[in-house]
Amino acid sequence: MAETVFSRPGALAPVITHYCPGCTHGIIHRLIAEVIDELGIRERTVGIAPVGCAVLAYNYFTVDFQEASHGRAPAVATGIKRARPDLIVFTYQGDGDLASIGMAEIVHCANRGEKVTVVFVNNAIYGMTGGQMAPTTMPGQIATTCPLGRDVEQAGHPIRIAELLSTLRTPSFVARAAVHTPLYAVNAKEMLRRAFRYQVAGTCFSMVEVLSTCPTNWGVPPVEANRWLAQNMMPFYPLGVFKTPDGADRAPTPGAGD
Amino acid sequence: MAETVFSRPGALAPVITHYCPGCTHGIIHRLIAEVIDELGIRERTVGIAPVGCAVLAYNYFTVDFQEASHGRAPAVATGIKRARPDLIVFTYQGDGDLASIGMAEIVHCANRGEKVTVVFVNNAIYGMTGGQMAPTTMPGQIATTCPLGRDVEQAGHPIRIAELLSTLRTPSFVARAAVHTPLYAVNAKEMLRRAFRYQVAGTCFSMVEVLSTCPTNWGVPPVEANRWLAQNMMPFYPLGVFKTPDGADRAPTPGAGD
Amino acid sequence: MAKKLMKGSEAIGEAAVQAGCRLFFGYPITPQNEIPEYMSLRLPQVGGCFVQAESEVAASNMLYGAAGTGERVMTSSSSPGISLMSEAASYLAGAELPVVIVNIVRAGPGLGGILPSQGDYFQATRGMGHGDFRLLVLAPWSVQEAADLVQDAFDLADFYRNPVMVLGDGLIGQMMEPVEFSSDRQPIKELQPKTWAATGCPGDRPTNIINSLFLDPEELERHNWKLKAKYDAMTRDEIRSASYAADDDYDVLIVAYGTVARVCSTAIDELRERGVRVAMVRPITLFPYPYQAIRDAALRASSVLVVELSTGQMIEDVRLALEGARPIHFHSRVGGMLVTPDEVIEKVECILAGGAAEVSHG
Amino acid sequence: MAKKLMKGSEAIGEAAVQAGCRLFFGYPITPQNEIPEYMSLRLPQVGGCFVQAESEVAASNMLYGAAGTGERVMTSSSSPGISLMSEAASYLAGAELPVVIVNIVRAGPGLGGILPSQGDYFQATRGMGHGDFRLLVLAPWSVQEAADLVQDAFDLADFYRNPVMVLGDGLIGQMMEPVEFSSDRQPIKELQPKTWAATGCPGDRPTNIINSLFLDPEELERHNWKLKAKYDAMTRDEIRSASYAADDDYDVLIVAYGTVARVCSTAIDELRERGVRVAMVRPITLFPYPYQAIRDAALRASSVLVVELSTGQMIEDVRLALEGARPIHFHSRVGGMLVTPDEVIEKVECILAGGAAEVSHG
Amino acid sequence: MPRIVITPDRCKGCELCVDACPQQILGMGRKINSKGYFYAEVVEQMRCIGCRLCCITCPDTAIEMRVNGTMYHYFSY
Amino acid sequence: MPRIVITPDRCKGCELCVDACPQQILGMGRKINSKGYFYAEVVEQMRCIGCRLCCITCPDTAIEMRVNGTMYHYFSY
Amino acid sequence: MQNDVIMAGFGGQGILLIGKMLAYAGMHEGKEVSWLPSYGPEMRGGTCNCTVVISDRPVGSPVIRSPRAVLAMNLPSLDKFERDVRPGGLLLVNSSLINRDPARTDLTVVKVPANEIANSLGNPRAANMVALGAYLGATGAVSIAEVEAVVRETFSAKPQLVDSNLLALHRGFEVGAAATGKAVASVAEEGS
Amino acid sequence: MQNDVIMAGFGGQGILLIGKMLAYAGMHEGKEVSWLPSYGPEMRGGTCNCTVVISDRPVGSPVIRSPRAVLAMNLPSLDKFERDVRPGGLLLVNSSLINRDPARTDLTVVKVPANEIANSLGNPRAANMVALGAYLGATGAVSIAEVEAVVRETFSAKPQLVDSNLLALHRGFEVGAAATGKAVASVAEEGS
Ligand SMILES: Cc1ncc(C[n+]2csc(CCOP(=O)(O)OP(=O)(O)O)c2C)c(N)n1
Ligand SMILES: Cc1ncc(C[n+]2csc(CCOP(=O)(O)OP(=O)(O)O)c2C)c(N)n1
Ligand code: SF4
Ligand code: SF4
Ligand code: SF4
Ligand code: SF4
Ligand code: SF4
Ligand code: SF4
Ligand SMILES: [Mg+2]
Ligand SMILES: [Mg+2]
Repeated sequence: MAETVFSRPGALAPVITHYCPGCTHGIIHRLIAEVIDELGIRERTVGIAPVGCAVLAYNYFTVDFQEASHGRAPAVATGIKRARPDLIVFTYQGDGDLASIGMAEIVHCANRGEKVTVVFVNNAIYGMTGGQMAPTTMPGQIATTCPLGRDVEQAGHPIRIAELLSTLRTPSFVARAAVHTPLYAVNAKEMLRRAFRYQVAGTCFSMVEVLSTCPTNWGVPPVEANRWLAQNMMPFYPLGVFKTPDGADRAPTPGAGD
Repeated sequence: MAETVFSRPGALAPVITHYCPGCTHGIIHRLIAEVIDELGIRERTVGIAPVGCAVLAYNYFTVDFQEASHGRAPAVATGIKRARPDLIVFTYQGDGDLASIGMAEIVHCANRGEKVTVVFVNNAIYGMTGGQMAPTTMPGQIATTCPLGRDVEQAGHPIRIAELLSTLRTPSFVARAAVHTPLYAVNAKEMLRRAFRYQVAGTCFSMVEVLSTCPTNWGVPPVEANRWLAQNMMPFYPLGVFKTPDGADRAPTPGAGD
Repeated sequence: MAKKLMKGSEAIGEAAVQAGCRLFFGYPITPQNEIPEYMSLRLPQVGGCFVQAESEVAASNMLYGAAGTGERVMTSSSSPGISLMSEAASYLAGAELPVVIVNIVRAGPGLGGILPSQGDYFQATRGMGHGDFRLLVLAPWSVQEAADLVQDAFDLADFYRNPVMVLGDGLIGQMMEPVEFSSDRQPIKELQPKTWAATGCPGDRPTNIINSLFLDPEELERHNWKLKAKYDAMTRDEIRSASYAADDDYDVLIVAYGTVARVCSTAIDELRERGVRVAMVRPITLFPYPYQAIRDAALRASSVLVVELSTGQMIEDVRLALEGARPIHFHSRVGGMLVTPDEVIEKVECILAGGAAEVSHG
Repeated sequence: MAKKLMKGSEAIGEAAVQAGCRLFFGYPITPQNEIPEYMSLRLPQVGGCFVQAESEVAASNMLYGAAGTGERVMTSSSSPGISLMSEAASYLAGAELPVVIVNIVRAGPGLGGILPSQGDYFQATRGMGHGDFRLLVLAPWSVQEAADLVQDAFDLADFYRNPVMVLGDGLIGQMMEPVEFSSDRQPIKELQPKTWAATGCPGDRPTNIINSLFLDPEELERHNWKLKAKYDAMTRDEIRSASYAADDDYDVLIVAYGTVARVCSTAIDELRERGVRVAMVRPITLFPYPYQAIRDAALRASSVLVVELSTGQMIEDVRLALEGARPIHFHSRVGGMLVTPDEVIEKVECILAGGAAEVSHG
Repeated sequence: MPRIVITPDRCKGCELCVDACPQQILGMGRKINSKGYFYAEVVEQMRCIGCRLCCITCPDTAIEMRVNGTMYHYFSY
Repeated sequence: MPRIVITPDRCKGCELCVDACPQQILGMGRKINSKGYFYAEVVEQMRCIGCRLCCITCPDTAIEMRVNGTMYHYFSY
Repeated sequence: MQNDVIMAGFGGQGILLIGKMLAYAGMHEGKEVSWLPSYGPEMRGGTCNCTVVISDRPVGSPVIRSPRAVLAMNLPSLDKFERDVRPGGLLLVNSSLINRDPARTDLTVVKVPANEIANSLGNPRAANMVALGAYLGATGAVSIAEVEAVVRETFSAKPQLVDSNLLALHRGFEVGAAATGKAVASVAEEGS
Repeated sequence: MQNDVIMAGFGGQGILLIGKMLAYAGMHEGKEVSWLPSYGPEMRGGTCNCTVVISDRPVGSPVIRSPRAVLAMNLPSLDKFERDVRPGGLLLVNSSLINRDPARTDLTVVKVPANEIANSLGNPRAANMVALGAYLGATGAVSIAEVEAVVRETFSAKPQLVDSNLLALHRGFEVGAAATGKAVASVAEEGS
């Protein structure tokens, strides 16, 4: 008998997402769902959807969900986890959501050491609202609110969230991964697995920043978008583990890729 | 004829402040005023008062002022500087103001590279509201909202703002100083001087974090408060220049003093 | 339990604990710091959890998350902090989450001052956030009533799945009065288990989703009317007001709420002693507003006096109640100044002497 | 200048530029993204500056800072983002700063949806933030009027030193209509130099301080009454409304604002063609509200119909205007659903056939 | 023997799987699915090495893999 | 010769100057100023070395220093 | 007199553009006009539509629930809007992509093989212009001369496209003009 | 019957404490009570005050603009509140720290050398208790026995302080009782 060795994980709902063709949001969803399945925590997991393209994430997982207001998912997660420490709580947030409007919430959630898991999808753009500049938009990259390309003199350089959170003294797990090729996705899953495991063990706050694409608003076909990510984002956003709760930190590398 | 070699600087108003006896807010005010005098920029400087014990700072300087809402001084500064790049704009903010509610605003102001100067007064407590825990409160330190002492398991570790801002890629000047002895105050003034000079030259964003005391809410006499600062805060908040716009950065030292 | 002398802020905190509140999220702001301070000490004693949020924005969203698990949760703040909760208030109402929000109002606008005010009446009863929604608003006039209403607030919030606001001022927060907590308090509404809470999805049940997004406008329209139906139900079932000295006849009816009504009661006592016929209706729920009670009471008087600590907010509701049926006079102090009994007495005497009404195009 | 076909959002942006606005602070939110996007391209062309703020909280405080220098400044957002500006709105009013805030309202509460709504009426006219203050609120019904009102908004803001809100909806923002900008527009008010601005303190003049804090309650009380006097002046001098088909006699008076009034005008045309006598008053300023104009117009009718995209907000102001003088009927769609001319026609016919009024205890 | 199954109606035609397959045995078909997308197809099932890279890369879980017998994987996943 | 001038009404009696003076020539007086504070006084003006540490440390600019003739400072300030 | 039309089709078919052109031409002719795109969640779905109103009087409602005309460039659009056309109104159907007949019998139906005509003119992207022409031919909402001017202006940066677009416009116009009045015009054969 | 009093002094003088004790005792006696501290900007100024109301009926306004009694523990308090006392009311003055005579002549003035008495009892911090005692002696607002119980409870953790505080309370009581009724009591001499 044929055995199915790869198929939709149980924590992923059998629906078709609204994501654009080739948008890597879908891959990240599946990786999370697989990890939830593997850890056997589906029935006690609560996810938090952001305001962003993933706003409908609550339709795509077979776990209970809360829909947060824009940027505040870490605060919502804090509320849930403090109320019910037995639940496994994760947020799923875009770069506008987490790195712009939600900066205070993510920094403080991490700093309090809330035992939640944050999946941070960095696609260098505001996807849902139609392609405005994000804090993570690359220098020179065109967006609808920087029609001549991001001018670092006016808008500053992109923000590296993983590095930023790694400076906090409170123990945590902070990593950056990517999903633009399957092998990178394998690594991303490993990072997500570690992130959730730390939560299951009650150890610490965990965040995985995942570099992602937005073919639609970048204005390129999906395959090209993956290449653009590798060529433009990865040098500035180095992958790896930035911080672990046991202190075996990889020192943040400001200036790396500058 | 006797020459006056030390007296109130012109940028400081000849009024008596409402600060408690021995509160080092007063020293920091004077240092700023002296720097303004020395640089000859009084008539084109606009200060921004925070919500915090320094809320009345607008009464204490002879420069135009704006009173910001709690935590938003960096946004107000951005507005002023973008409207009138010829003005010299500085904010004066406490640790509740800047590091708690205003976290998003300070990070983004620094990251955009707004050419303003931020004076960040870290006294490890909410002074004005009567001694609640601040993000910078030391582990074990008693405050009215952590009556048994700050529990790092619940509230996390103190946040080191200078280190955090130093990870940003956008060029800036970031330093930490203290004023608990006159010689440290001399150094603090040098940091402030550099910070304002960078702005006058139009180079970059600048921030000086100044360790300060709150004898009233720490519950100790002023002289003892100074010693407490040296013994408890300085090991965790190392002094120095963390970042300069020309890249001669001192690497942030996460873990220093842990 | 025996009577205890308690600060209003502490009584509010204790009442919440007694009502089963185990989570408090807040951010310091004068004049209500004693509430979070009390909770930071008290909640751990009962196995609960206090979190000092990084801001009111964060506090109100923590509230959202915690309420979504079905636990009883509360936050408190004062005017500027409440403004920062506006977006969350709208989300809470949209997602139908039961929470209790305490606003110890201070004088505004802006940074204003920290002394008592009733300047947030419009915000509390109408405009706290975007979209069509309402908070149920309770306004105590004493520390005991604050404690009672806070407990009721949790029941009402749960019953209607709607945020409930307790609106006080610095006097309520700061003063001490005797308080008694009954040891066998029963919920004032029949409450259902919170099967809607997002606490992990066992087996095959459809997932529970805490949400205010409805991309389909027809669905959102239905949702809006569903919310409206709840507000109508509140209007039918939850209106509360009290009257003072209204058993006897009166010529002037005073309408005032909160601590201002206390001041008016003193004025009424003195006026009655002098033989002046005056009474008061005191709204306890500000939304739903006791329009009918006020109208009925007003029709027994020849004129109405609204007293509030604002330049004129609740007076609009009194106008809506009366629709011109009686002339309406107005007295107020603002900016942290307080109305005194003497002022009220003088105003009533001036009315009886034929002083012109502020509003009288009826 | 010649007529140009412009999107409402772009016309709003261009109108601001023509009115001398050189600074725009904003944060993306549907359905008004075209305003910041337009400004990000346009302002640098005229030596101005566009800043994409990290949030609406930050945007509104940047607005505060920039307004404090005396420059003309604007922000725009949509409902949830506007809620996040509540605290700043109160500060802006308290510090008497002239700014223009555009709210392209979407359906709420919470995240709601992105389609048109008028659910933020209460917030705009009453409760946007804590404390006693008011925004001057302008509600255009066409792209041309949006452009005109935005320009007027800057003059009114400067004249009164008060925030002015332009309240539109997704239709105003998204549709294209012909727009004409006059090449020699004059300010509609006589404006004084902004000697209060904080732009550096030369010589010995007292420092200029942009501030809303008044620790002395007597001072804060004076400040509150000073603000109130401004709102009274607006009420005296700035009320605007338009009437439609009111030259002829009518039995039913419709009250509606914004794009909903457009829909009603179509219904009125059709009804008039059928000989049904119906007219409309359209408030253009929502605060100050045209109570008198509505009352006068209503007294010529036998009943009044309020049409709005909310479960019932502006209707309160109509009730305040009428104080029971005429029965008030209500028609609304919410959640992003739109009122159609047919619905209005049907409702009017039902009224004339003797349908019961929603509000009629006059 | 690994077998790749693509569900046409889940496919959005992004071509990421085509790009990912080391054996280059996936391709875009010429038929349109119910959502209006040209969808991916397995061109040469026989040459499939069961690496699962196509499955892993598909953002829409349109690809499943079935195997007869035991299968060892190159990477833990 | 440096001369230290303390304005009693500006002094809040915090004692920071007393603590700071390397010559230990400042002390708290026994008189109360108009704000109700015991204020600092120069006890032995003669031994003052003009280091300005007291001036620098005073949070309330209650201390001025006057000098006859030229004065070199130990530190730039 | 008021003309109003909902134009609907796939995202890439240039529907919003021809709607704007129509509105521009109306404005140049001195008429009152409004153009309203659909926005909102459906935007992403790949279909889009816009409503154009051209009137002698100020435009009332810019939202038209029962338009005098609908131009359906693809099947989903026909499915969605057929029922909304005002009784006696006009239904323009892009017969190149729509292979079913409209169900309603109370309308003037004009079938235009827009893609085929455009292809035959060597400019496959001009199907939208054919459709616009057909609408003009069937309604006379604005004069074709004004629209021509707008076309010239629109493509002023790419002059090589002007002629084929004008041609497409005219071919559409002919189809529309010829078909109007007939209950179900069978110009499909003629046109291709 | 209502008694109300504003008690005012420096921050460290224990004013708020004796106010609370008074309120507690009133409550235990079955009366309605309220205690209201001043808060706000003046808090920092170093002075503080509280208002206590004790009544047979529910307390109306907890803010008393014209109190029946004022207890001034230092000069700024006398300066601030002297004018507010209700005509015919009671003014208690801590003559240890206040060296001027009250200006008003329509009041019952009781001078209590509270600090001196407390010092003489070997507990300088009990000046507030002396003052409270004097207030009780002068008004009988609540019975001294109830207050004694409250004192015992308050200092239950520090039993060594109970006696000296009770003594202070009684010495104050005697001064207050002795002085009442006289226009200006000159008990200063007697007391010390
Ligand atoms: C308070 C508030 N501000 C703005 C918005 C509009 N908004 C919705 S999503 C979004 C940003 C989405 O970008 P990102 O977080 O990067 O997610 P992505 O769509 O790229 O996945 C914004 C600004 C909102 N809904 N609420
Ligand atoms: C929105 C808002 N939240 C809270 C407050 C209350 N508040 C005033 S100052 C302050 C904190 C002061 O602490 P810090 O910034 O450290 O300054 P410090 O007084 O210690 O100098 C707070 C929470 C406020 N005014 N506004
Ligand atoms: S807009 Fe961008 S981020 Fe959003 S679903 Fe489409 S491709 Fe993905
Ligand atoms: S409370 Fe603390 S920070 Fe504030 S003035 Fe007093 S000592 Fe300084
Ligand atoms: S499993 Fe590997 S070889 Fe087989 S089709 Fe997929 S990518 Fe190609
Ligand atoms: S990766 Fe998935 S969605 Fe994309 S073409 Fe292949 S099967 Fe289709
Ligand atoms: S100048 Fe130096 S030596 Fe002189 S008094 Fe001051 S600290 Fe002492
Ligand atoms: S440092 Fe200044 S305020 Fe403090 S005691 Fe000395 S002179 Fe007085
Ligand atoms: Mg993004
Ligand atoms: Mg502080």
